[in-house]
Amino acid sequence: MDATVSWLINLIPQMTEPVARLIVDLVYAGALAFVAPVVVVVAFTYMERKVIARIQDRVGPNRAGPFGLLQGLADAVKMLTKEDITPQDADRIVYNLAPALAVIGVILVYAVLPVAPGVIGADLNVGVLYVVAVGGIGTMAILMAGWSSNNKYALLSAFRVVAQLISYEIPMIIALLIVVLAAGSMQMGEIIAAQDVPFLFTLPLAFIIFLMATIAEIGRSPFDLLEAESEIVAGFHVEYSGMKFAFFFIGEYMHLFVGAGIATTLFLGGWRGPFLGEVISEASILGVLLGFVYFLIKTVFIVFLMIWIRGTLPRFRIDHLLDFGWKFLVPVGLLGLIAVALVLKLPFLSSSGLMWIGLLVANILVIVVSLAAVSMAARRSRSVALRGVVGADR
Amino acid sequence: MRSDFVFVGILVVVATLLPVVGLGVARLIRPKKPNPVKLSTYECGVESIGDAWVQFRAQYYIYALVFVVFDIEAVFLLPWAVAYGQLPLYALVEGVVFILILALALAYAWRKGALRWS
Amino acid sequence: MDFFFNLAPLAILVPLLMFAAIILFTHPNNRLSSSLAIGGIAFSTIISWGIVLATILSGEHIWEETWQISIPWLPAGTSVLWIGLEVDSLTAAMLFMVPFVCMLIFIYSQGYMNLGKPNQDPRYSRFFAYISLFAAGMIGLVLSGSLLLLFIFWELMGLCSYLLIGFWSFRDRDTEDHIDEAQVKRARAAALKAFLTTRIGDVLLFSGMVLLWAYTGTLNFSEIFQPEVLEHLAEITIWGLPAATVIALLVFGGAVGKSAQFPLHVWLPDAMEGPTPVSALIHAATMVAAGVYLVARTYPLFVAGSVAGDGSVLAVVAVIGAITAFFGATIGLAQNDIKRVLAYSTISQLGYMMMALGIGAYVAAVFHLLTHAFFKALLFLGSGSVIHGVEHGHHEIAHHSDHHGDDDFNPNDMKTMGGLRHRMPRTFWTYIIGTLALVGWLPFAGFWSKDEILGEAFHLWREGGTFSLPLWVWLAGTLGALITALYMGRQIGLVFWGEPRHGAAEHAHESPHSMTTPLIVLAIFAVIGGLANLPSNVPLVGGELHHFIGEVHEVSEVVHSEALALNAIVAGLSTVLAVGGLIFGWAIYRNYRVGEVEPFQRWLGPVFTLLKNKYYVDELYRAVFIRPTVWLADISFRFDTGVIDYLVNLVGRVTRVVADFGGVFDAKVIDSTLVDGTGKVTNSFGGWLRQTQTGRVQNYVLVIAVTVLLLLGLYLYL
Amino acid sequence: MPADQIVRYIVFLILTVMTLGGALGVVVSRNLFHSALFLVLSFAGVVGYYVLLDAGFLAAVQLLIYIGAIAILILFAVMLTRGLMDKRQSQHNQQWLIAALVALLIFVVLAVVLWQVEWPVASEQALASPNVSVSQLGQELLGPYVIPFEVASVLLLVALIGAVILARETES
Amino acid sequence: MIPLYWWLIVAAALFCIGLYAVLSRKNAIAVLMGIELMLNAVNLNLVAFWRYITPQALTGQVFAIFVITVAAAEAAVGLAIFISVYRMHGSINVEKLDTMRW
Repeated sequence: MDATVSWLINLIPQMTEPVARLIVDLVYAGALAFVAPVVVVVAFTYMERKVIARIQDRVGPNRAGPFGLLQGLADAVKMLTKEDITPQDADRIVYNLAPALAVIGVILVYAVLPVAPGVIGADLNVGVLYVVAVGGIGTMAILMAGWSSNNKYALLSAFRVVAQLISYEIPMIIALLIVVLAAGSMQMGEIIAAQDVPFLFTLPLAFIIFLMATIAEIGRSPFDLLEAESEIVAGFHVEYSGMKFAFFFIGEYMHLFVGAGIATTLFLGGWRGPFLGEVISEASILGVLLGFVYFLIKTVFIVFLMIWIRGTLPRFRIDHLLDFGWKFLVPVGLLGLIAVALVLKLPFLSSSGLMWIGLLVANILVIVVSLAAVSMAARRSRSVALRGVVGADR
Repeated sequence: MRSDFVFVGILVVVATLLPVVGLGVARLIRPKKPNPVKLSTYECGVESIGDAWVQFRAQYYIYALVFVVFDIEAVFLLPWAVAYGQLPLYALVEGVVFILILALALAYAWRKGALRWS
Repeated sequence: MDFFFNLAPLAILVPLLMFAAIILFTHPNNRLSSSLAIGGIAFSTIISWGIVLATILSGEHIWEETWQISIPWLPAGTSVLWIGLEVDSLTAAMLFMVPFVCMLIFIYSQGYMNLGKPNQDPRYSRFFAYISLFAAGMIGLVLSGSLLLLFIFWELMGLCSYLLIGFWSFRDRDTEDHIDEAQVKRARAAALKAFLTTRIGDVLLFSGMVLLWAYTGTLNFSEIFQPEVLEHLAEITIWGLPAATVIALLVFGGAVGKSAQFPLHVWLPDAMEGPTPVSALIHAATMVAAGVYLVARTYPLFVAGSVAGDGSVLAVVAVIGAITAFFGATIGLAQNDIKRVLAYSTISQLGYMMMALGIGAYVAAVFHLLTHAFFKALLFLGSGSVIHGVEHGHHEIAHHSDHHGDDDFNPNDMKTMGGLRHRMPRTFWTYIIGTLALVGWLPFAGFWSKDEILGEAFHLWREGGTFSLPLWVWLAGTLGALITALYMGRQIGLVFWGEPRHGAAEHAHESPHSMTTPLIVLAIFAVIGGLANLPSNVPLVGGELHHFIGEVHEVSEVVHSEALALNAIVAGLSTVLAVGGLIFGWAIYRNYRVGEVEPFQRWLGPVFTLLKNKYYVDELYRAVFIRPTVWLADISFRFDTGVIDYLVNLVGRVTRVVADFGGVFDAKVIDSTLVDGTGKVTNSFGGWLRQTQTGRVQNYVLVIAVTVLLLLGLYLYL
Repeated sequence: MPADQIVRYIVFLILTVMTLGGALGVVVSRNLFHSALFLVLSFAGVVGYYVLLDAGFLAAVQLLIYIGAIAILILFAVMLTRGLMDKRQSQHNQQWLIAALVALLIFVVLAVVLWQVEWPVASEQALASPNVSVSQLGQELLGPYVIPFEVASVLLLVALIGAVILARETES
Repeated sequence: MIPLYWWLIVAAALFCIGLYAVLSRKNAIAVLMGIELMLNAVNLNLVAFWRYITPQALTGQVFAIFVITVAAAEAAVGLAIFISVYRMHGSINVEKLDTMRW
């Protein structure tokens, strides 16, 4: 960003620094708000359909364009030209506001996503907290959508979704706490800088919790109760159609990408990778591009992981889902938090290498202990809920 | 001094344009042929009875309640986590006590069946 | 040695934790709950005794430099409210007694609440949780190093006393048929009364704290008691009085409420509605002791206030104490409820302590506080044992004759007992020891402590002049001692001698060991307790307590921290009175038969009625405080409606107020017509008053907002 | 006035319209759900204020707690108790007029006072570099405020227990 | 910089609007919203004072965090009470909740 600003000033000497910065900001914001949604949605719907199709032994989209590549574009055109219906009993203002809020809330998260060295909208010193806090806007949008449709199913679904979102926000926060504890900062840049060894390898527990919580937050299978057609028709947006429906759809895919991006940043070292910073300077254009490529590779990998999970696991029942969040992820997360805090203060782990190993051992210990505890409980109790958690139905 | 939040402000403004533009474009090209059936509430084709006034269960509220408590926990624990490296050993004890008290809250809610979806 | 001092916070925290543990987790398991409570308090006792030992061993050192810790509780800008703990020898003296007596009471409660029996109390675990909290409150109060923390624990005890006095006011669906409706009502009323009455004192105490904070900027004892701070306080004046005087008076107000001194003593006898172990807790080890302890703790403030205000504050303390001592004892003479007699006895004994404090003999006061705690706990637990036994007897006959017709049977009524000395021998013997200690027979504990107070008064009178204050104090004390002996004689005569006056007494059994063992332990202390502070002319052991706590506070000419020699005149006189009174009371009451007119009633006539009705203080309060309040509210509400009608009523009411005043001392008039009249009048005006109480929060908040507005305006434009 | 200052003033005015407008909406709206949404708007305005005051952490906390949690809680409660109030009926009680008067008067008095007082504002230099470090905040919380910090957790525990007991449907 | 008293007056206005809601609304939940507005006004004051008077010390921010905590606890318990009252009385009209009347 800074480099672009100075380049701009060099280009047009009359330009003052604030103005140049404003222009750069505007361009980047425009890219996030207008270009990113189109690219993300088109690319990931295609990817998702193809991957799922492979898993289910099908071909997937293959009509529009070569290999069905233009399928996403065709969908977009369809959405744009669909009639937009507002039910007569709906609360019009709130009804129209909801999809807008849903998509704005997601776009705002992108502001703190470091996609390449030096390329980040705002490296806030409360970055991690910001990610969680802005997520609340989406929750609000869902409640508004559900309520304003004046439809029993929509409202019921909104309630369920919100219950799910808030239930998984807690494990997510705990996972983030573990990361912040290890990195000593909430700033995205500093968290990346702290990952000489990616946190995936030192804090696997946090990564697993974060990944599951993120999937649940996005509302994807196996946590896709909001779309459980057989139970609540189609979720809180049952009454929405056309472009307004599209916004919820866009929001979901934007969320998918940013969730994966945040996971990349927090656990996979973000844009860091081989050669970068050693052979190629992070400030050079090549360095930025390389960083962006590393970031994309890692993020797409995580998205792939999520699609994979969707393709293989069946959907949770709502009580299992909530139990899994509250009675498994939260206690385990808290345990992990305490364990990490303990390891960080152990005097004999003063060198960083030993510290990484200590953290890894502590994490694995917590995972093993909690899995053992759950399977023991499942064996002992006849509770269906707990069996669901460990898959001990066999 | 330029705040880091300036970009967030700009993004809010720009992002608001997206739905405005999107809906505006759609409004130009989409058809508009309303009829009463289309405008009625969709409930699997069954005529909907009454308002959407279903009596909801307090269970939802209790989940929200536990959530609020843990959210605030995060507000206290985040500064703790950030400052942890600079703090002496007792921060560990204080933090663990804090977490344990909240774990107690969770345990209570759990035992009282507040987290049971029945 | 610092080892035990550093453990001091645990002495508070462990019972507190037990409370939390019982309430949150273990309450379904009764045995575990009570074991936890007892374990907690036992742990506290061990630590406390460790602290006592450490204090004794550190000798002179502790007087110069007390052990303390303090932490900033609420930093608000530049001013910080500190809380902390402090241990000096006064604290240590209290710590010897408080947790130990509490522990014995806990053990006793296990039997009293019928653990594991079919008639076990339905809220057994909760009871133990509450008393744990109560004990934590008292231990915390004793250990507090600042007035702020002391106040926090003070209020905690206020809450606990409310919960415990009203312990039997609950309704339980499962046990509905066991619950006596009238009992529920009485318990509720008593709990409320205790809470509200002590609240008056608490408000005074709190005002005192606020003033103290305003003038000194600190509430830590060690800082307040610096000579320069006290001088500073003595120099400032509030409404013409030295600040030290005003603050000391306000603090004393708190002590009056908590220690049930006249005129705020009314709650204490009613507090007997709680289970008996609670009465023992409140009357012996904790609640009422807190008031006396508060005065002893903040004694330098009283001294400073007295020096600055010509001895006024301590004189007030002495006068209130003397009045209470005499007044409480006389009422005790005419009560029939076994526990009420003891309650009035407690009021009277607390009066002794206050009066000792008032004449400067604060070591004697603390000494009496300690010995009294042991023998009064013994007496209360003994009475509980008696009631328990009689109740069992009652159940037995109800079971045999298979009828429930005798529902108005009152197990507390002494007149239905009799002859219990053979049926409950352990209770009997320990009770007798307690009685002798209370009455002040040589060599029981009460003799030494009471005698020291009287000796001090006598000594001061000899120095101070013929009609000086100490004379009256001594007279009140000596007369009180006689009356104490009389009512205790009456009590043991009625309870343990004679023939059983009711089937229940006939079928009474000795209580289980968990109840009688604490009695025996307490009895030992009631016998030997005096050893702690024998007169100074006893070789080797004389005046120990004086050495120990005498120099906690800076010596001034008002305070007598030197031990006195035994004064033969005083000791002789009070011994004669005690022996004579007790034997006399016992002799005339032991063969009392049901239905007979009591001997005292025969001799005292209307005075007896007056005593029986507790000097009509409750009725007086109703007439003087409650009715005018109603009346004032009434004026403001009904100002524009029915003025004439109202005026007519007004005349009538004024007449009645006047008549009440006259009638208060004329038993017959009050008794027959006016008490009922008062009730009716109160009722009807209450009906009017309730119209201002809309019950709507928003109306109240509006009033608050308007008041804020007015105050703001007043503040800005005046 | 430099450009960024002008922007500050404009943003302040916009936020004021949001905050106070939202607050008025809460009071005036007949529909309780709309009231709650207006409340969210007002909270959002306060978030902006915090950003403008350089309290980034608090802004995020406000967003997280008030909009993300308390508002949700209120909306849930609104829906759980819905259908009680006849929307045609007045949503205000009989004392609304006097209440409005009192509120207005208090505001006027406060505003006059606040306007007249000479505030002991810090030096230019200090104003230019406020302390915004989260780490400092953490050290503060675990230093002088460590007892309130722990008490907060107890408060939350107690609140949770109380609220769960109250809100739980008693099993029949 | 925007003058300090602007902030304070805005906070006062927010407080008074909240106060009006508390005083005049019939629905208990609306009353609670009023209280939340008032608490927000208080927080705004705290933060404004921090920023303008003691920008180096963090006291104002710390207090704001505690106020938020208390506000959340209050909202949670308050709403739970309303739900419980609603279940028992079928109404959360503040005017009808006067069983505490003498």
